[in-house]
Amino acid sequence: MRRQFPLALCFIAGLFMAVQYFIPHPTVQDMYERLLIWLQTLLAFAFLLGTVSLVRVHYHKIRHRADDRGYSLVTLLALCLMIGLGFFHSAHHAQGSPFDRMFQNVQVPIEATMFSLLAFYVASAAFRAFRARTLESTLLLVAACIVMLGRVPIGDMIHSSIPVATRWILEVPNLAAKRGIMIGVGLGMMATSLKIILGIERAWMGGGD
Amino acid sequence: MATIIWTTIGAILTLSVYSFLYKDNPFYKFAEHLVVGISAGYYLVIYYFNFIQPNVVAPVFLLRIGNEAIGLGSSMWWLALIPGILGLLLYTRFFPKFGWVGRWSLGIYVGGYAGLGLSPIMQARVLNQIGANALPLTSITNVFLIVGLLGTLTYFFFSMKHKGVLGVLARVGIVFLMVGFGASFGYTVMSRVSLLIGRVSFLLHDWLHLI
Amino acid sequence: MRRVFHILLVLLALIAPAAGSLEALEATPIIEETEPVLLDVVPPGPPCSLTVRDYLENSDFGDKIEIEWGLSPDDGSGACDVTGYILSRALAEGEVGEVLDEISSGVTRYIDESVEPGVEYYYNLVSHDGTSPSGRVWAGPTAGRANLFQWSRFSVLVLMVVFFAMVARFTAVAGKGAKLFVRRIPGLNAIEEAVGRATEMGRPVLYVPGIGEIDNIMTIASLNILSHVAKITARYDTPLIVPTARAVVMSAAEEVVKQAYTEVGNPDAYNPDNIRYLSDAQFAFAGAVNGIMLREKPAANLYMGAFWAESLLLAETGFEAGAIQVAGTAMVSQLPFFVTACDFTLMGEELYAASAYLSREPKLLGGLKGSDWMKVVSIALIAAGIIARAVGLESFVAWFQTQ
Amino acid sequence: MNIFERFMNIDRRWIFLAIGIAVVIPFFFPLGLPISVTEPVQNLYDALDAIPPNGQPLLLAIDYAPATLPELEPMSLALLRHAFRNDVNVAVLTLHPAGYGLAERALNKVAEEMGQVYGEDYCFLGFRPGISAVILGMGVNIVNVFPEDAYGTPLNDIPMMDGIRNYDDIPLLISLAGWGAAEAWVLYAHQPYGQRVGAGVTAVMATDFYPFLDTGQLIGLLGGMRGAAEYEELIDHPDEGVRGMDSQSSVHILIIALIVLGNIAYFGARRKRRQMEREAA
Repeated sequence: MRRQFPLALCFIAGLFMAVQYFIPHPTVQDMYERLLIWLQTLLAFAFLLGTVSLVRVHYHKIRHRADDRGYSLVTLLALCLMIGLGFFHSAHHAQGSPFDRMFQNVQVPIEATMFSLLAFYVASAAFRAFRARTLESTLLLVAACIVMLGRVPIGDMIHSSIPVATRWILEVPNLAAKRGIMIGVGLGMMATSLKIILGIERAWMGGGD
Repeated sequence: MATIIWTTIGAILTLSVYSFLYKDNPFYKFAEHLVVGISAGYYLVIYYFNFIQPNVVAPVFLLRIGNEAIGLGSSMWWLALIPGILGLLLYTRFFPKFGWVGRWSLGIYVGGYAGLGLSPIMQARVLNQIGANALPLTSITNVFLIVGLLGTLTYFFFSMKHKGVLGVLARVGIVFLMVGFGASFGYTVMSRVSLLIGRVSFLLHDWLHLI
Repeated sequence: MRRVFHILLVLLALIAPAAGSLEALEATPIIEETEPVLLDVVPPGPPCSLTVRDYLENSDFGDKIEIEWGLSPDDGSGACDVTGYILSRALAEGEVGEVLDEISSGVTRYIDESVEPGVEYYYNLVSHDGTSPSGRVWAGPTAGRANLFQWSRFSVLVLMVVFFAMVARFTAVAGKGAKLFVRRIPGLNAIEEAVGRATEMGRPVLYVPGIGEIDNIMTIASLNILSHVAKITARYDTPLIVPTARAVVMSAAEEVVKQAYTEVGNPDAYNPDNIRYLSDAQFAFAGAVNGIMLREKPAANLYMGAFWAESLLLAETGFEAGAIQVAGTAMVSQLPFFVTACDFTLMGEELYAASAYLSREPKLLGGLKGSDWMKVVSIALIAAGIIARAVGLESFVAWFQTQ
Repeated sequence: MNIFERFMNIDRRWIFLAIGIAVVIPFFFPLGLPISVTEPVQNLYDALDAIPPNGQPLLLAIDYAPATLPELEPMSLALLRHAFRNDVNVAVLTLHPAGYGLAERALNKVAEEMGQVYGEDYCFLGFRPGISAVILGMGVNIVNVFPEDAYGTPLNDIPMMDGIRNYDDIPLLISLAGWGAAEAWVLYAHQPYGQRVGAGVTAVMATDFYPFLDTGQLIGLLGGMRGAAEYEELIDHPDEGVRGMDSQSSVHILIIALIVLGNIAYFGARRKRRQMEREAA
């Protein structure tokens, strides 16, 4: 029951989902429809599980008086605030409600800005770390510079051949290379899925008995 | 007025994150931890009202699936309960004694998703790509595409030593890969710069109304 | 006479829409009364045959019925005035039922995609010349039957079975202890050289296993490589620092390193303080690792596993600090940064290959070898496709490029 | 330490400052350089343009999260403007929970601007978790996945969704995403159901989608802010995307200059060092 049963369920669910693709019969397709809803539900519950874990981590930090417990408190209070606004405010998530305002004016700016930091880091790395030390990295950097120029309006102005070269890079060498990677990664994904279904790969079960 | 205040809050948080460029500081850390809590709360509420409520709670308590009402008399009403129960089983992991029960749900979940992906991946990522690359040898471009793909696949072939013809093909593969990565590099830089432009536009346009 | 008739027709065509718009303002029934005068009173010949059958060519859910008919003698020949056909469907014999569709002239086949599986339908068809319909031809009953196999996807099944058979076979063979050949990955030499140089310089080795979770296959591959690296550092007594971004990855890394030190016979050299959990937050983690690079000055930085945007920050600081850097990831979007800022990079599948090569684990080897030979099959299919296209066998490519 | 090494060791905060300046200046002194339209963008435009008005809806999946907002939101706005201008109905949904607020924000903005009526011209189905399960489920029947819209109205009571059962009734689907969602639509909507799929993705991902474009698995592609700018040009409604292009030009020039300078300094320093070593020997 502890190890074999979940493996069997995994095998049955996986096999059914794989095989139904080839069977248009309604009996199979009706079951398939139902199972799709189950999978969605499980994903939703698994997500909520993540929230519970988050609360546990920060609660422990506060209880054990970790150095940065003040920040953990910020996280937990923010979480409670959002849940409060979402569940107990009259118009819980319509546009313009406090719940939506918090999202649009707190979450959106912070997340959007975090990734824009990378523009600065790319620039500094461009100066200090991107080196054409080998034939490979030289090719890479030259192609990169052509594409960078070819995709901005000023590239068209400098020379009309730059956008043409950019297009060629994207549609020929880039296409061939990415197609190769796509096939390789696709095969890897399928092999992993197969091993999961067959119970060879069982990391998802975690440790213990 | 309310909008101005809210936009200012957004602007201050934006600047707090940028303060990280100077060095790590409490403002940045505050924003970082704040967003973890806010987003977790936001997602929780959205998950509940967009999915759990209409697709899980409503079918069980209001007894309908989609637009089809299913009364208690319907022979299938209990089926609507199963996904909810399986979902709740996942939470047994918080009780060490019954933690293993959660694996039943996990098994269906992991296996189901693994099975779903197989054929579409085979078709979309493998067969269609192979078919599209079986090109007539009538133009230089086609020859480039065929040789390029052949080289790339050879480079990622591990069952033989890269010697002789294989070695040459693998070298060709590397050249194609590097030009391809160059394109990714250029595009990634473009991406990051766009994000910065978006934030600057927010500060100058939406907040300060300078432009 | 004929010309006058044509002029009247054209006039009618011009007036009709105008009449429609007038009608919207105020009904003017005058035009309608004149209509019958213009009718072509001779109806066209009816379609000469009508057959219906369950749609079979592309295996279906049972919701399709295929209808075929012979052209009316006045369609394309004879009076040549057939403008189209009207197809209707009914549930009982002899009834006209609902109009399904109007089909233009010259067409002889229609697929009704709106039937309920298993329900019997009767079809009837008339041809018309724009004014009067022909006699009706009838057919039926027939029902849509669900198929048990979708033949259009046959090629997918075949190639999938071939692939899975190879994966399963290689896994089984490796499990029995047979030696499967995997070529040595050049990146592994680079890792050993880097560790060697750190030993010479008496400085530590930094190993970052990415910021992926423990269930990420890149993280798992990384832990296998970590075990190899730990064995070398244990032998030379070189400090090994492993910063992690996930608590679970940290405990896994502890296990791996401790075991490696024990296996080599130098368990005393294992320092648990060097396996560190820094932060779950991406940039905070990158910042903390950069701090280690600047303070503890490792001579070799190894980045193996799942990396996102932080790759750039790590590689830049490491380069700046003058360390030898070897990276390995299957995150394609991060590879360019590693390639340009590191001395050597394991690209994509090379990471998994290195992990399988070192660990010799059957399940890793099985997947790797299966994928390998499937690539050979792919190349063969491309070659076959090129040849098939050259000799005009387009259908061969279409066979496996299906929906 | 020779001159090259000293040059390379400047505090990187000076570089940060230079980037900041390069972004800000074009906002105040725009050049307004012309933006040429590339094929993948034109193809998406043509596909949307060919949808008959007031009939079967365009399905727009706003799957992005705040982190990629500046690249993808201009696409949403441009696509919605194009659809509404042509009287094409639009049904919006999202596979990312954060997409909920972002979809609403884009949709309400454009709908208000162009006087569209909820339920008749557009509707918002909301968010569903499960990616592949959601996409495949919609192939069978959209009502299975979305029994009601985001505001609790049963789908069958929404006039524009009348007679819309599954992908057979959707002439075009466009996914805007900064993560795997766009590929998931190709894999699970195009591959099994033949749905015509277009995508708008971040520039980071754009190059990886060229194999799908080549095979027609994707009928069109908008890559990053530049893709949005091209679309804005096509619909003759310049906005965020077009406005950002001058800054994009200046920063790209700066970064290329930094790469070239950095390499000159690096190789210069290396040659100098070797020279000195040789002299010492």
